[in-house]
Amino acid sequence: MPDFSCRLSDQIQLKTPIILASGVSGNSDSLLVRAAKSGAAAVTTKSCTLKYRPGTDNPASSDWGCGLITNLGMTNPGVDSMVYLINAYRQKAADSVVPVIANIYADNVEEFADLTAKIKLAQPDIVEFVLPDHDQGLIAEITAAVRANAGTIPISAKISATCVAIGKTARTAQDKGANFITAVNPIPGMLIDAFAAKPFLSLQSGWITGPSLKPIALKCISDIYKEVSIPIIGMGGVSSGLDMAEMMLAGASIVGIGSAIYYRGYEAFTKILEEFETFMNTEGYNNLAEICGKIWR
Amino acid sequence: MPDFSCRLSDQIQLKTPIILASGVSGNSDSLLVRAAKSGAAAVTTKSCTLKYRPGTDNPASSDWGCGLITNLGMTNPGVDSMVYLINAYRQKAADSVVPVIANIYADNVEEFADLTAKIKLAQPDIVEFVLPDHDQGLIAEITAAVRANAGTIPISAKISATCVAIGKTARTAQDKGANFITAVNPIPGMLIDAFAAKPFLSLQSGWITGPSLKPIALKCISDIYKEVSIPIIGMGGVSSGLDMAEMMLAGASIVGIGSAIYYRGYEAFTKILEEFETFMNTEGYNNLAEICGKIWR
Amino acid sequence: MEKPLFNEGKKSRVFTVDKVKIENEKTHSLIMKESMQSEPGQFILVWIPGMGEKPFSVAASDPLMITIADVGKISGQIDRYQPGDRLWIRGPFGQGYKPYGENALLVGGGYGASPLLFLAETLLKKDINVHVFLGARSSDLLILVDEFEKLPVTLHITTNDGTRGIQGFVTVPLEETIQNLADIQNACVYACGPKKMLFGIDALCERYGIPRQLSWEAIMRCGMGLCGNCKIEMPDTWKEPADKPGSKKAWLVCKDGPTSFTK
Amino acid sequence: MEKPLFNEGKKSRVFTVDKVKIENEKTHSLIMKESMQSEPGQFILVWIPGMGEKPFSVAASDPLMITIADVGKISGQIDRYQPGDRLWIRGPFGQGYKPYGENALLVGGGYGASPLLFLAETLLKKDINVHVFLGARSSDLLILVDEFEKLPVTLHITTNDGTRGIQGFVTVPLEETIQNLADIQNACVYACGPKKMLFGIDALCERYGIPRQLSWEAIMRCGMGLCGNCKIEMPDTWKEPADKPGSKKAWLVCKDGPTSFTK
Ligand SMILES: Cc1cc2nc3c(=O)[nH]c(=O)nc-3n(C[C@H](O)[C@H](O)[C@H](O)COP(=O)(O)OP(=O)(O)OC[C@H]3O[C@@H](n4cnc5c(N)ncnc54)[C@H](O)[C@@H]3O)c2cc1C
Ligand SMILES: Cc1cc2nc3c(=O)[nH]c(=O)nc-3n(C[C@H](O)[C@H](O)[C@H](O)COP(=O)(O)OP(=O)(O)OC[C@H]3O[C@@H](n4cnc5c(N)ncnc54)[C@H](O)[C@@H]3O)c2cc1C
Ligand SMILES: Cc1cc2nc3c(=O)[nH]c(=O)nc-3n(C[C@H](O)[C@H](O)[C@H](O)COP(=O)(O)O)c2cc1C
Ligand SMILES: Cc1cc2nc3c(=O)[nH]c(=O)nc-3n(C[C@H](O)[C@H](O)[C@H](O)COP(=O)(O)O)c2cc1C
Ligand code: FES
Ligand code: FES
Repeated sequence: MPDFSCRLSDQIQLKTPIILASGVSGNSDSLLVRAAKSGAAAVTTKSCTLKYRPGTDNPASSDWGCGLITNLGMTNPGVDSMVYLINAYRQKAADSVVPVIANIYADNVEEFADLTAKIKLAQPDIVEFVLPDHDQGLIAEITAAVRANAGTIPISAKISATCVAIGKTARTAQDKGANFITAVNPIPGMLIDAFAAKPFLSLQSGWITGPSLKPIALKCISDIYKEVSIPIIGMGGVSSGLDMAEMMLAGASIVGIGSAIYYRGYEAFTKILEEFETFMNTEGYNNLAEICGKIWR
Repeated sequence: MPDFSCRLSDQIQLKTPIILASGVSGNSDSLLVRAAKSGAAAVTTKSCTLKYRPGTDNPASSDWGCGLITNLGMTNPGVDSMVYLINAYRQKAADSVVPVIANIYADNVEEFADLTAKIKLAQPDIVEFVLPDHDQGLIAEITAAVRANAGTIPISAKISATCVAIGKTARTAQDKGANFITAVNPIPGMLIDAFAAKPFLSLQSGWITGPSLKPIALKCISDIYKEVSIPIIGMGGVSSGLDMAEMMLAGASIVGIGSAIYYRGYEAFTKILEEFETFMNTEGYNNLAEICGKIWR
Repeated sequence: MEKPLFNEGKKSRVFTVDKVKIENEKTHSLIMKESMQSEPGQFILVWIPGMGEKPFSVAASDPLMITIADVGKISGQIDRYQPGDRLWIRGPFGQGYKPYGENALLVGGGYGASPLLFLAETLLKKDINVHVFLGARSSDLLILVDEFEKLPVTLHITTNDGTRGIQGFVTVPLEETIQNLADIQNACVYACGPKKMLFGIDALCERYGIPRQLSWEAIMRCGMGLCGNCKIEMPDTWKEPADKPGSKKAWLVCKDGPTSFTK
Repeated sequence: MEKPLFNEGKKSRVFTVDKVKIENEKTHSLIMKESMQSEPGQFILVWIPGMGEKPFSVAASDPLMITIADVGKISGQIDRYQPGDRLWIRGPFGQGYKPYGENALLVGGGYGASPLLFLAETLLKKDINVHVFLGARSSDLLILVDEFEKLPVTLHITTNDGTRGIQGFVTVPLEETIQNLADIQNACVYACGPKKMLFGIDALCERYGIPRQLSWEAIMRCGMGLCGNCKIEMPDTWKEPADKPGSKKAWLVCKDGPTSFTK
């Protein structure tokens, strides 16, 4: 059996390379516990903002055939409650506890600084922050601010697939102190119902995740891998062990899943990992270092 | 039967609102004739550059399940041969001739100016030029240069789905004299074969077209429609009459198809139009103006 | 040679109302022109463009029927629908009831009875004995009584105010029937209604050790097992399946349910 | 409850060589461990990672077999493959031969014979009489002769240098056989080989008014009907179908073909 343990940093050791992406079940301590018990090697909370955000009316998501589209309107309880939620998760998970990645979202540098200081109270294992799409100056400032306020906690810059010059952005984040890159956040899209002559989602547009995002994510991860030396947390359309292998071959050190929970339930973690293990065995890989970024060697 | 004729401008009147997108069969006069005879209301040539480009090794494209991925390496005979090809198309098409849109591609303003002057010799009905992704200054300069050199020929700015602030870009193009917006050009992506541990395409990455592009394209066309007053030539994942309706509801005045020729053959033009006509009839639309942009009214 | 595109079956599609049937003052059923293959206990999402989307139980599948209590925005809008009107529906979603044993005890509270007619028909086809227990605050809030009367089932009706059937809670005739069962392990209670009622029925069933299938309600957002909004905590009596660790304290009505199984 | 993802069938997948069979000095067949459902005359795309991808005819489908003449980069690489080696294959693509009439005249030039064995077996199953005409420059370039000899077909062999069978072109015995046919409209010529040979055969068939199905070659890039690289102009004798206007002067081998039909 291949060696699946993954040392992301001195502080963080995961038992396997598959984790829960941000946003899916990430607003509930008991669902995070369920993800951990179902095989997630780490769990990520939903993006939290300074204040509570109520979210939108239905419909807020749909399976459109090639993937999913979602716009929940950034529902989240606000950073203070999120600190509470992370603590509750740790307590309820007890023996099953796995590292927690706290995801934060803001529009500007000050808010990011503030959020980091606040979320730090929960002592998450990683602080993940969502970068804007293309302003390199802002990207540098935000990363520096999160880095400064996170203290000894490692930070991961989450980058969207719509990001311009994604390799360069990741490089900027690395230069300003990011310990990891999380990629990708989904692409904007829209469903229209021709008979209703209306957009389907109540907020009109949403984000495209699942299978149709995979080739886009693989390209982004490749571009990032060529530019940075820090580990990449890869995600976007992974729903099988082969998808997972592809993402690691492109350069991801570990892989996150979100939409796969719709396609395969919480069992997705163990099923995907089993398939990945079969792949590693039949193809003769001994450990994760051998597969990570192999297509570029 | 609804009225399908479409006046794009004083000079250009199309018999129906479905045309051939750039790149598909666009390097061959006899294939353009075939498209015209198969029901394309206008045909677009493949992007041409100043000099001949030989293209890449195989594999250059694939059906990956949710759509297609292609990278033919911008194969084209160069602008001088393209002028010749357009003339040959007109001659061979004879009675079946439909307007021809000549697509040009360059890296910088000077080359775009040069290309426009050269392609003008073929007197195409529209000159379509491929804009860069996010430099608003460059976008303005390119559009102005193409406008200046195109003389009385209408010009259309083709915008990619990866374009940042796509509405603003379209607006800049309109302000600098674009008569139409063509949207969208596809999104970059990559297929990896896990067993081969290699990217599948010989150029590693390619462009994603077909069904999985549709929701992304609909969002882009919506964003553009809200910003401009000139007609939009919509494309990206249209392969049925309902897809066509959705794209027009979002704001497209006419619709282009590319990948649908793979999914449904050259018969795609008439089949999609028939389905669209059925939709228009059952939903009680009388003409194209009623459906264009309706979701925003 | 055309190629099949992809798996679009989960998208919302247009349904047209064929008939409207008044069940009581607040409740009516819409029978569509189209059908949708589904099992009793599964739900669908009904979208009213420009207004919103809500889950409803499948009350019949061929043609598709839904039974709706007018209590608010979406249900109030649907209440106005006439033959020829269109609704947008996606589904079916979730896990339905699984026919089990020789005797079936179906319990519905208020519009919670809506999936039970469909279930009764399915069970009868499998030669299972069916008892139906319908409860409501008052006679005018009972639904589907006429339909059940047409079927070869034993019907028990209760109202809190005694305006029809026995006065009291639906659990009274239910308990009696359970007590008279020859083989409790070969029977099953199928219930649908508000959370409080389900907890009550679950406790009763636990006392007698009778298998039960409960269909839960919750406020749904994504309907896809992703947002976590429909999460509930299952009763103590419920045994977490080995392949769903952590689900007892975080059970998703849209994905794990709406039907739970206890044996 | 897992959901089917999408239509991935057109992607390249791994095949493993089971047996290698030498056909002649320059040609050999690879028999895979896996099969691929396909019709004679369809083609597949074989990818050698890091090297390239080329089209080959399906020479048998269960298990999948390809017959390859070593003439260049990809074919030369495949030439070295041994049992256990892997290749990546997608397909099948294109339109195959359609069994027609009572008498079938199969004509193959060089490795062009590769799809004909599969075709002969398919026709024999439909009780069609099969004549096979194999031509090559010299005896050592002939392929599949042993296999055809095992089948109940009438075999005609020609070589330009007379080293085996009749000396001369394959068209000579073909023409003789056509002349002896009782009912020309109830027979069909199926040919596969270089463009020049196909033009020759088409002209011969036209003279006798016999239906024919020709399988064309071209340099392919996308294999999907999009790039236009495989476009050829069809012989004058070919009648453009009403539903494919413009296809006569711009016929796509990968999508309209590789097989053309003339009746
Ligand atoms: C799995 C599932 C199946 C369901 N099946 C059915 C069904 O078959 N038939 C049916 O009518 N409904 C059913 N519901 C409930 C339905 O989804 C809606 O919640 C209900 O129609 C109210 O929506 P609304 O927009 O009209 O009310 P809203 O405007 O959202 O609410 C208006 C008011 O009504 C109250 N209210 C909401 N729901 C109820 C309720 N169920 N009973 C009493 N008061 C309520 C709210 O608290 C609020 O005060 C089901 C729900 C779930 C989760
Ligand atoms: C529909 C279709 C079906 C085909 N089926 C088969 C098949 O069953 N078996 C098979 O062996 N090939 C078949 N081919 C041809 C095959 O696709 C390749 O073209 C051939 O194997 C040469 O590829 P290569 O990379 O080895 O040669 P390259 O390196 O591309 O070419 C090397 C040299 O060989 C020459 N050459 C290329 N092809 C041929 C040829 N066919 N005959 C003689 N010289 C040639 C080239 O002009 C060049 O000079 C088929 C082609 C098509 C379009
Ligand atoms: C329902 C849902 C909600 C999400 N919410 C967030 C979020 O709050 N913050 C964030 O950074 N990413 C969010 N994402 C994006 C995921 O973290 C992930 O980047 C994306 O879904 C791609 O992975 P997938 O294809 O496996 O779903 C969300 C995704 C989904 C499906
Ligand atoms: C094979 C192929 C080649 C293409 N080549 C070009 C090109 O040269 N220039 C260009 O502007 N767009 C090109 N495109 C993009 C199309 O014009 C169109 O924007 C895109 O395919 C989206 O439409 P579809 O989903 O209908 O294919 C190409 C698309 C395909 C599939
Ligand atoms: S409604 Fe979103 S998880 Fe159930
Ligand atoms: S190979 Fe591209 S059209 Fe045939």
